[in-house]
Amino acid sequence: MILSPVILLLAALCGYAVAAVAGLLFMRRERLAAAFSFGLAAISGLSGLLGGLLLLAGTPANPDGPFELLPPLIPGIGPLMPGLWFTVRLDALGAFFLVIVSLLAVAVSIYSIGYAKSYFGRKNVGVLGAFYNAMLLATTLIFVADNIWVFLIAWELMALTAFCLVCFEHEKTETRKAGVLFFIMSHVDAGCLVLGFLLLFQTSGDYSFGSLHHIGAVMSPGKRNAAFILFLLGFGIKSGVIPLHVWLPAAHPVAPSNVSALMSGVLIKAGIFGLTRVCFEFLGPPPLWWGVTILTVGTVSAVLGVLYALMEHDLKRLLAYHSIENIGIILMGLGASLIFLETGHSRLAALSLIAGMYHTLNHASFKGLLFLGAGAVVHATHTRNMEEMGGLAKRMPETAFYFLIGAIAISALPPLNGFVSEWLTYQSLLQGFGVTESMWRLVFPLSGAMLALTGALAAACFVKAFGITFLAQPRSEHAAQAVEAGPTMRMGMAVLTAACVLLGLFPTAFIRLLDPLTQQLIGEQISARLSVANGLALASLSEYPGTISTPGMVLMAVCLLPIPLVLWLILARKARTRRGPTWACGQPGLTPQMEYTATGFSKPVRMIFKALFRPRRDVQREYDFSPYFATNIRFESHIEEVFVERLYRPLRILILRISRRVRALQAGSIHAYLAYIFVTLLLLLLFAL
Amino acid sequence: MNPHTAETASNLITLLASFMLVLQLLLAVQSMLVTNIRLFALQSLLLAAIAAVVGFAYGAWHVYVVALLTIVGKVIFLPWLLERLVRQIKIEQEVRPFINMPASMLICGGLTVLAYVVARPITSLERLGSNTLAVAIALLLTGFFLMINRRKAITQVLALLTMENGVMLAAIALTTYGMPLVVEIGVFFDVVIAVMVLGILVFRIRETFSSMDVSKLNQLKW
Amino acid sequence: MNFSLPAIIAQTALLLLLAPLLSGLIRNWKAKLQNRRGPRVWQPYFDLLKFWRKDMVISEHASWIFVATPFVLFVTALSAGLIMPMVTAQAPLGLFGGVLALVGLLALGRFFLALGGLDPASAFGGMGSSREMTLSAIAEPAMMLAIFTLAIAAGSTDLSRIVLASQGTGWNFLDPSHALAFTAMFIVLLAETGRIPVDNPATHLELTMIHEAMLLEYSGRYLALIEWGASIKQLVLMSLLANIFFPVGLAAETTPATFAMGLLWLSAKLLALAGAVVLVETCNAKLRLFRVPDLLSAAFILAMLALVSIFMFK
Amino acid sequence: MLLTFILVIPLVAALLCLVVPPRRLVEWLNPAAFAVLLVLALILCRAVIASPGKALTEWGEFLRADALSAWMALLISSVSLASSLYAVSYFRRDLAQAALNPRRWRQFHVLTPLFAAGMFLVVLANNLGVMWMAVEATALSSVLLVALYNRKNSLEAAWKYVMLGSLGLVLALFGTILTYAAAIVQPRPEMPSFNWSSLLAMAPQLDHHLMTMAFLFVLVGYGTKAGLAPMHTWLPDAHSEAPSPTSAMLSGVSLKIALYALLRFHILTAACLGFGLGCRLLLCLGLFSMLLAGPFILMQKNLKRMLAYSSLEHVGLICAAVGMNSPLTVFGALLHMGFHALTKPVLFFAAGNIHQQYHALEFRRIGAGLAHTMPITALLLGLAAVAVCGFPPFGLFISELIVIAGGFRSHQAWISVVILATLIAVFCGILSKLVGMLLGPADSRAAREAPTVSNVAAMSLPLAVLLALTVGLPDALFKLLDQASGIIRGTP
Repeated sequence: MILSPVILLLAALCGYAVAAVAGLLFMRRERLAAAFSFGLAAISGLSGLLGGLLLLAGTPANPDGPFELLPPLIPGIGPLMPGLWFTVRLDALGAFFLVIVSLLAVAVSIYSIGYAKSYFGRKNVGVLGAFYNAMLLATTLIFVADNIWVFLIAWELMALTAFCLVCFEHEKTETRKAGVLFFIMSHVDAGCLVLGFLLLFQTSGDYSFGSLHHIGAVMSPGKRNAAFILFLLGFGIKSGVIPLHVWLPAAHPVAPSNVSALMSGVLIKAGIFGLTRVCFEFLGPPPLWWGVTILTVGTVSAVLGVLYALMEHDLKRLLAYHSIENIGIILMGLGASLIFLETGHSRLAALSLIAGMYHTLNHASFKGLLFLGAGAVVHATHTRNMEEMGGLAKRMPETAFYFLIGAIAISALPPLNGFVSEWLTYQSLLQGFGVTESMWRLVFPLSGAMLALTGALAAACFVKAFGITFLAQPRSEHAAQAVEAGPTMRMGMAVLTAACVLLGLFPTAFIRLLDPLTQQLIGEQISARLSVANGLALASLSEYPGTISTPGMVLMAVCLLPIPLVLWLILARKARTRRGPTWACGQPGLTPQMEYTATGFSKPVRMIFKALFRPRRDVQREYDFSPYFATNIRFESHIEEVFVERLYRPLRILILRISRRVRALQAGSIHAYLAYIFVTLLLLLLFAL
Repeated sequence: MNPHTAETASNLITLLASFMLVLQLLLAVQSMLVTNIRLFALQSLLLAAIAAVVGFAYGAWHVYVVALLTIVGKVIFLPWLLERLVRQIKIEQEVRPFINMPASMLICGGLTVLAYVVARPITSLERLGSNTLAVAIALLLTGFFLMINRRKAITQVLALLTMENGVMLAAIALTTYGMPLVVEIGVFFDVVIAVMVLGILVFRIRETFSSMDVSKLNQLKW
Repeated sequence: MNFSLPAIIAQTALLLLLAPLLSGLIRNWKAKLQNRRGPRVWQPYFDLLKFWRKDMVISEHASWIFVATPFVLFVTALSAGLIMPMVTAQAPLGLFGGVLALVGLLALGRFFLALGGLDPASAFGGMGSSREMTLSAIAEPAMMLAIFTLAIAAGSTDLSRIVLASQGTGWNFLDPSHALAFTAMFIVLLAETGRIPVDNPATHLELTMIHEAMLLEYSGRYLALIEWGASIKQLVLMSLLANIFFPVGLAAETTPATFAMGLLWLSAKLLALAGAVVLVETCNAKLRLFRVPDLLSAAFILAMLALVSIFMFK
Repeated sequence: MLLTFILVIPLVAALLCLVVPPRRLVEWLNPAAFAVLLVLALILCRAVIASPGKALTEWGEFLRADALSAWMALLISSVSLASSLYAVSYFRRDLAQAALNPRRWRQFHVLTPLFAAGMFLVVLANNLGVMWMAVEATALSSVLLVALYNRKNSLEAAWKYVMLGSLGLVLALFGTILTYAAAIVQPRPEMPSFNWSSLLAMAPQLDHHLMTMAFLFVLVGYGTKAGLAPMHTWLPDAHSEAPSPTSAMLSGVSLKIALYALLRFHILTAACLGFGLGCRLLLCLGLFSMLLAGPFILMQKNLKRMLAYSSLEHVGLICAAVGMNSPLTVFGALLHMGFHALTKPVLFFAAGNIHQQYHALEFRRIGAGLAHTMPITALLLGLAAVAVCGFPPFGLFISELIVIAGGFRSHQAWISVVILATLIAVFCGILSKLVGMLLGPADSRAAREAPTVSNVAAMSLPLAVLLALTVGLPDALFKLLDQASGIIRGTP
């Protein structure tokens, strides 16, 4: 069968490579470069998507094992010098994440064809296309890597290309600062991964992932826990877990919007992919405290992520913080799954793994959609500050609709996909209570409660985001003259909206695709148990399963809708409707300044969680003769970013102070230099002899 | 080589080596540049004498060649070169060193004791002259300390040359016939060229920096 | 899971008709307690009829969301009612969702109502939706923990399963976890339906109203739909509370006989619950906005205790 | 006759440069000579691979080339070729800007081949005394090159370089003599030859005590020339004040030549006393150099000094890797020598271009927006910086990872952790400085650069070769490095 998944995967990889080269070749002619590089990226994304789906739907990738991409760099001779092979293998976990990255690649590439027009004449679009495709290539390679080398090389390439993309508009100092912070933290997490993988390599003696399978079982507990902590740190930084998240809200807003959509949809998922592959495949049977750590870290990230998101009035920073929240939710699923593995409930482990993985797919689609929507809005209003937007729903109706769908999905409201994956997470947390006798089982309901708090706060945050950005009156000149996004941009958003709706309405179909994944990682296939009433409803695993059926809800809504319409015909036929001014306590003319602002909207939450935010506001009043008649008032309020102020800034100051002190060694006098050598010689003579 | 001549030769060598050490200590104390150069010339003469004695004791002709080269190079040519340089630059007085005289004398003494301690397990290997290796190491270490202590470029070069004398002494003392001739000659010419290069540099520094105080050369930091 | 059409129609009709009666009853009793004559019990029906027939004024700044909100609110409230066992243990559309789906549907309605409040660009709407969303967010963890207590006791989130499970254990109200969970849920009920300690339903004073502020711009048939939806939501929540914690009189199958019997029991329980609400409303004054989170965190602690008591006192 | 040709050609080139008057011809003499030398070095490598375990010798064991010296010869010729190619355009612009008078220009063109000849002699000499003389020759020729510009700073740098260098060499000479003395101790009919190969053959019979003391002196002596930690203080001054082609050769390969000499003695002492002492000392000095380079790069204000400290860090890495003494780490160290020799010159060439364009090397005075004013140099500097920080598309990532993996494999995990930490610290320093310089808005007053063919070729060829080697390491090179690491670990 020529359309075997591996052929499609290779087609996708070559497609990205050719697109990258094309982007560079046609650098001079912008229009051609944009069309060719992003168009080809969309096509290769499609082939990757097809390949992944084919494998998940059942056709085996290639039974004969890893596929050699390039000739081996260093031929292995003997046990002392293991070879460096560039091999690639498509397994179920890799295929699922390949589906995620390809789905986003298709949608974002279509969007980028239109979005790149904003850079014509200003920036070099060919370079944007080239790095865009290079990042896709690197990310896809990560998911299908078969040995430590290809994984680490792809990981570092992804960080490098993402840095170049984040620094695309490097004229602004804010962009450069964010780019440097991003690159340093990515390199630190790559360092942690190197140490983690080499700890495994120390026991296995060979680089290939095949030899690392369940290597944790034979390793000493101390080394195994050290490897776990290193992997948690490394993948935690990349996925933006709370204490290590500082680069995410800095890098996303400054990157071009199609890049931030791709980064939040795919780059962060590489962290999740890595954590899953390592915890489930390499480190062997996990002790209880691993699962509990991941669960608690996930819960903390979710709650703090959404709380910080509520305080933001920069649209893309708000979405970036929401990525942290959703990563927290995914980690809750993974953590619960690890705990169930330890207590031996493999079917429940499969359920929570499916919850985590399904939320990864959902988050990729609705977060990508929201970033694309935000990109269209920022492109139209030339600002990221929500306080200067408003009234865009009437000027950009389609973008507003797509953004609304994304907002509903991310706030986990029925009938869309966010609700389904959060429902699955709730079910797995619920069943977790009866699993162990130890006090740890209290962690499950508590994280369930925190998940509820996160969901509700997310709803509040997206009422603010959607309401302030799209509804009411435009608050600035740019917002008033905003114009609808281009056709390709809208098409890109439409693809992701369709994905959100389909993932929401037909969960059982997609969960069946996750069977090979759970079979590979846990050895259980439970999608048959989960789908009830021939695939219309989704059930949980207990003997009296709680069920939800999103298509049922839509059907119910459609059947109930005629009631108000009929009443309208009967009772209100003669009533007329009139467009009048909004009620302003009888005063004529409501100006945009009187509208509710984003800062105002989040004021109650800021007051309630004062301890966390430590809000500071200063008001300067200028007046001529009496302070009671101010000529103008300047109001400024900001919250303290605890982690940056308390953890990262003091660390940086400490390092610089130490290096300034060490610098005094080279103070210019030749006598001091001679003295250093003299002392070394004496020490050696005295001690080494 | 009958035992009698061996006896006198080794005594003679030990005597000359100890004189070299004394000259070194004098150099450490002396602050006049020209006298320093002459002290160095004298020390090189003693080294040539030791080489001659070794040559005579073993009847090896190539050691004579080494002695001759030392005399021509280090006793005549280099001191002349350095004095010409000193006259051109017209500086006589050595600026006050970092560590005052008594303290540096004490340190040189300590270094000599250290050299003796270091060289003790190896003295059994020497053929002629007891613990000339210790003297060689002492010359090396005190020359090193002298280099650190002095501010004038010329004195630093002289300190370097005394260290090189120490090395040559070790070569003659330890190896029965000294090193193969090719190596001896090569080393000798390298030292001469090195001094000439140092001279060129000192001259250029004198032109641009107007003073030869090396401690002023500290613009390149960090 | 049999979908008996008559049961669905009956429950829909019940929801539509009973809801205004309940809010009218509560308003009447509150007036009586404050020894005022107060509006008659049928007043909400006449209000709704009046609103249906009146002309409508829509703000010029409003977009299509302002128009869609009433329909979404009404439909979500109704569908939340349908997936809940009201009269008998068999919820008509139980398959479509459990307790989490019910909470989700109500949240969807609130989401659109908040957007509807923001749309006409008036400060009151914005203030109302901001406060509504914040308070409901704070109330959410307490409600979820209470639901978790029940679901763990029953082993599933399916409402009819929860009702049947708690029926079996005899007079279970004395079981501490149920009692604590009920108090927590009662406080959350007050917050969700905008009753006195959290929000004053009767007032139109701009600075104090939360729920009413969002409806300020609505008029005519849209206001009717929203008022009706709000009262249906109140009925749904109160009957949820009643049926789960006092599952008396809920027969296993729905036959006309059991339907009638169940109706009687339901109305009795609702009256008792409405009495409790009226009592709370008259005895308390409205809390300051930033004191409400303390009340709701008290509810959270209660729910937490309920949860812990499941295995502590077993 | 191959080895003699390798030595003679640079001397002939030096002579021709001295004598031939037309400047156009002299410019291209050096590149031509070094191109021929590169070909000869390749032939030498092929010959060494052909006969594994047996070294090529000429003039009766006077000149000897085994796998290790063949690899070093290859490095010397490639770096010298690149820097002489770059020197063509560099000095044309210098002459145009009257920064250099024709006499000094000719002095450069004479001294560079002498410098290279010295390095070749170090690598090919079998006699330890001759090796010392060759290192002395390279030191003297490079001093005059460093002092080429006769500015205050370059003279100061040259003075420090020559004083510390000569001091180091005196100590190294003393160490060499002690090694020779250790060979003479046994009563032996004829005089033992001073050749490294014969000394290695009779290594176990050498006097242990003398050998330890010899190794200490050699370690401090050649360590100073190789710029290992406490003795490195001359390195940033010399490499930043020298003209860019010279600092490329200094940083690229002359540090490694001194390290090569140190390795020869390390092999001898290991054969005599076992690997304990030598490895521990090399490891300590290597790690200390890496740890010391970090803070200096983090606080650095001058571009070329930052590159010099980065060389210090890479030499430290190579030295520590050899000190760890496991098959993977030694192989990684040799591979790292090659890749670093290809990358560092490009960085210095870019620094040279920037220096000639902005007449300043401090980041503050260069300002930002280099990508707009000097697009080609900025691109190549960016690529080379990415390579030197150890990022995948280029080979340094692979050699560094092999070293760290070797550390884990030989149960010296904590050393690998320290190495990785310093690599990351240095990366952070270099990244923040270069981003500040390369990116950012273009300042209008700086003129755009006018790149010449030789300039761009000199900068892009090494990177292209590096990329080619990373993607497909030729099997012959793998065998050569395997043999060389066998020699270092004493298991040919």
